[in-house]
Amino acid sequence: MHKLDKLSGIREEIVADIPIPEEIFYFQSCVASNKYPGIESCTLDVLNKLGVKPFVSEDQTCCGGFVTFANVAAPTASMPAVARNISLAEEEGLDICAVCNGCWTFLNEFGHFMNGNDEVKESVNMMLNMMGREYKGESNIFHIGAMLYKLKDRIAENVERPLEGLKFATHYGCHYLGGGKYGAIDDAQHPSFIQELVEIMGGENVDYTASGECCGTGFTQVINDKEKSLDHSQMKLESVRDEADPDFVIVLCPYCLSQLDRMQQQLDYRRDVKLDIPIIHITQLAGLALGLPKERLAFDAHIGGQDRFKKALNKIGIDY
Amino acid sequence: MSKKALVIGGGIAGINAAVELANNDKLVILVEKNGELGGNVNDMAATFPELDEAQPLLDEQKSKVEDNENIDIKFNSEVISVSGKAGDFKVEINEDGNTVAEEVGAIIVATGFNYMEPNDYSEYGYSRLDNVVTSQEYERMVMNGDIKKYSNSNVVFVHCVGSRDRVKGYRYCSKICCTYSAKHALLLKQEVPSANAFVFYIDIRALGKGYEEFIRDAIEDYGVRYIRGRVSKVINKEDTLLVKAENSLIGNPVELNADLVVLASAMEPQKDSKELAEILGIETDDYGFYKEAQSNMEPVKSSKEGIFLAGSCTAPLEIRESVAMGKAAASESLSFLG
Amino acid sequence: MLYKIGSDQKKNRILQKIKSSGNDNLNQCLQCYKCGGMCQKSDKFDYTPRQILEQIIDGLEESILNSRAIWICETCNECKIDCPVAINFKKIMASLREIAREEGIEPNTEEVNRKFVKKAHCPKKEDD
Amino acid sequence: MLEKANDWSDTFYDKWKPIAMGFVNGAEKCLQCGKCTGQCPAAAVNPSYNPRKIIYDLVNGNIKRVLSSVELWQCFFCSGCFATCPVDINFPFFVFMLRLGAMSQGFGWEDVKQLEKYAEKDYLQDGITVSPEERNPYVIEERGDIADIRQKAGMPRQREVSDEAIAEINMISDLSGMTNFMKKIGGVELYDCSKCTPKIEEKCKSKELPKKVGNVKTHYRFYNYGVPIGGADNA
Repeated sequence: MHKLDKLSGIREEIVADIPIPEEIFYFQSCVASNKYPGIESCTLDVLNKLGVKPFVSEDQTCCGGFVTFANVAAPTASMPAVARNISLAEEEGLDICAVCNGCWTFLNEFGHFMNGNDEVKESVNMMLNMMGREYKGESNIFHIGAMLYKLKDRIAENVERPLEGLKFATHYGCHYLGGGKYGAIDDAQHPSFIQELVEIMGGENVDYTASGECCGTGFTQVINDKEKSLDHSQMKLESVRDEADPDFVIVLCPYCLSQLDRMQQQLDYRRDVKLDIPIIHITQLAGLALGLPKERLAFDAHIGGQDRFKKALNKIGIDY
Repeated sequence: MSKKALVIGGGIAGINAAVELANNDKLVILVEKNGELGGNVNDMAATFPELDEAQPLLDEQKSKVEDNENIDIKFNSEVISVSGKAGDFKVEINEDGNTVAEEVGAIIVATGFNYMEPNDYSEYGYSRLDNVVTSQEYERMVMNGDIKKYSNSNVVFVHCVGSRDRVKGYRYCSKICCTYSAKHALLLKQEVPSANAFVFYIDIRALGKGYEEFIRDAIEDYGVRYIRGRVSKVINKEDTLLVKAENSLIGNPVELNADLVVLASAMEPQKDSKELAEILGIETDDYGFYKEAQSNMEPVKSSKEGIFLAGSCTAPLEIRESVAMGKAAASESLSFLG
Repeated sequence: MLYKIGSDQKKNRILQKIKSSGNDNLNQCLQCYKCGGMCQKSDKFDYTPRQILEQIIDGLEESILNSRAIWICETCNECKIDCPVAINFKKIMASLREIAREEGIEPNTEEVNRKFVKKAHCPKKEDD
Repeated sequence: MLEKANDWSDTFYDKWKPIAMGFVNGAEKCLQCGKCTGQCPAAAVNPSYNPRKIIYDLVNGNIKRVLSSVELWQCFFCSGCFATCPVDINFPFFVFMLRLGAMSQGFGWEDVKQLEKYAEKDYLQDGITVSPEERNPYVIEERGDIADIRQKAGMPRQREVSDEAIAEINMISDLSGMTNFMKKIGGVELYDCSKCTPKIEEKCKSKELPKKVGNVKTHYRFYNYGVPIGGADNA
């Protein structure tokens, strides 16, 4: 992989600041829970295996990012919702680990905004006090990708199912690297930390031209401007198919997963574009390497690339 | 008794200052941190707006210094400490590991500039992708004939890498990149006529005698394609590079397959310019360039009496202006040399 | 919309044709915007003269030949009089129209409806 | 299109900045270098979308053109422009706030209405924005029931959010005016694709946009930054 030989953009100082806690507040993602439950089960198992206890709260709701950026809610409505979710972790004295780029960037950015703006913080707390909560701004928010990178030594010790002979392509997703320009652990344009993790797990990396492109969801375009969203996904997926031909595409974000996965069926149906590309989340990648059973990996929920799934999983000895 | 003068930096400004002083029968100590005179001009293939070969011109300048008995050149040396006042400075110089003490009447600072290494510009892939080079490296490629292999290929020149950028670079304009990129494109067209040259610019700042005509000649006579828009991304695409930008004159994004991308990296102050400023006791601006006593009326005087500035240690400058400044600094310092 | 610049400028058909019809000073254009500012018709244009020129150089054939500007232009040639490098836009427009006619493109001078009407929202395949 | 001097109100941006609560800053720093548009995924697929031009119009005060444009609603929110901007303009936040501004002028409500059900039906009722039944990105056939897959993986059939939490976010919604807002645009269901038949489809395709969304009077939006290739058919 040419990228790894060259200058790496990983920001060591941010990685160094990530603690390795005994327990962490696992921030559940709506898409993961309701479309790809494998992400949820893998996150819990992987964190447990790596010695970090995930804390799950039923009081946690959606981060509110989708309705906010769909302009249904104004910042005045989403700020207290974010503060409420963060305050749940603060009550337990835990840091937050998000599995979704959207959750991460939304909690992070709005959290920072409130921390830097006392007036807003006060008015938000006035609202939260009415329901017996308080936002202090003490919990840090980490992305699961960053956590796994931090725990890479433990992953290396625990690999039970080396991913030998499998080719992996990556899609980092806009909202971790681009939106989180100052908080992400890697460079926005030439990221490499997933590649590093894949190498630790014994897999092979492949590259393609459109690796830095957006998945095509466009937050609301996928609902309001479907053709354009399809156009973009087609461009991206064709680049993956023609240039990389990977066994799996690793994504950081459940919504990117949903877009790239489900659009394959649409593209076949509407435009006769044949694609057979399994898309999996980074926690499922870790789950594969750490030897989770196939029920917990839950690839049944994935729609595109089923033939390839079968071939690839058989290669590493999973009867699928 | 007439005093010696100290010139720090043996680039094109320092050389001219030293020669000017020596011609006025003053003794000069020329401190050069490298083993060779010439500074950044050493890396240049040609000059603009007349495409003269740079090295013979430089050699001529160098020989003026080297053959001059009044000039004592100290290679591989640095100034460690300065005390005293104008007309009576006591200077300690580290020459090849030995400390030498000297008494001088005036000091001319001509430490020059440094080409920024655009490692932070990961979008351009510098030091990550092959065939992405800085302008400095490109000049060397011209000199040793490496560009000959780019026949029938597309070469892209990117303006403002590190300049006019608050986030990863500097806010100022590096002033000469517009013209030297045109020079690069012209050199390419002259050496390899079958190659296509594309220049991506924001606006063309050709502020010098003959510069505008020089750039227009590149466009009109040599067919260099100028596209208005800063390059957004350079991506690896199989064996070539894919350059993405906007053609803002039409308003559409544009893609271009390139075989070589040349980044016009910003001129930045020398890495140790602030340390030297502290040793000398002069002021710098926020970036690390030396501050003039008065930017319009006293362009060569530093904030401390008896210390003069020349060349692009004050701001990004072209050769012509560096030479002029070197001579001006020399003549201003004469009054302190008795 | 994204477009690509061809690697070989010589294959740029439209540029060759324009050049062969006696316009050899295209690349002298300074992109100074004077033509678009003074033209009495330019508020009706979809592309101002300088934009047409830029597109000719990049070979965006489809978009030029389908544009309305080439038909709306009154070929008064006032832009040539004011142009700092005397680009003969009358000639360029004439040859563009000729090329468009050869391609079978109908003159299109109607005001474009810029109103946004949302239609294709349906998830079903169009020809179902 | 020809612009007249009185289309421009130079002071708009200055007046608007404090209202925008610190979410938008620094547009006046824009160099018009075009780095944003060069990498923009939305500009690559939309003929006239151009973030650079939107910023230009905002700073120079041609706010009418920005707010009434379709292009404002074509942003993908990918933040690629923010990642690459040499002067650190967070353009997605501008779009977010500008869309709120456009809505206050009566533009774009149809789009928002389409998304409102995510807030009303999913977010406020279940506490989760994406429901298992959700078909967007639209899927022709699912493979297996999500609840079964969850059960096989040893998880509860459905992710539960406690009643207390749902009550709390409803309270936040009431207090912050979000509920009120949704009442305002409730009323007409614009496109119900689940009940679509060929006949309805035909009608739907030729149907113009409603004059009203809920209680809000709506206006047409326009292609203000260029004519779409192929005219309005390409809309």
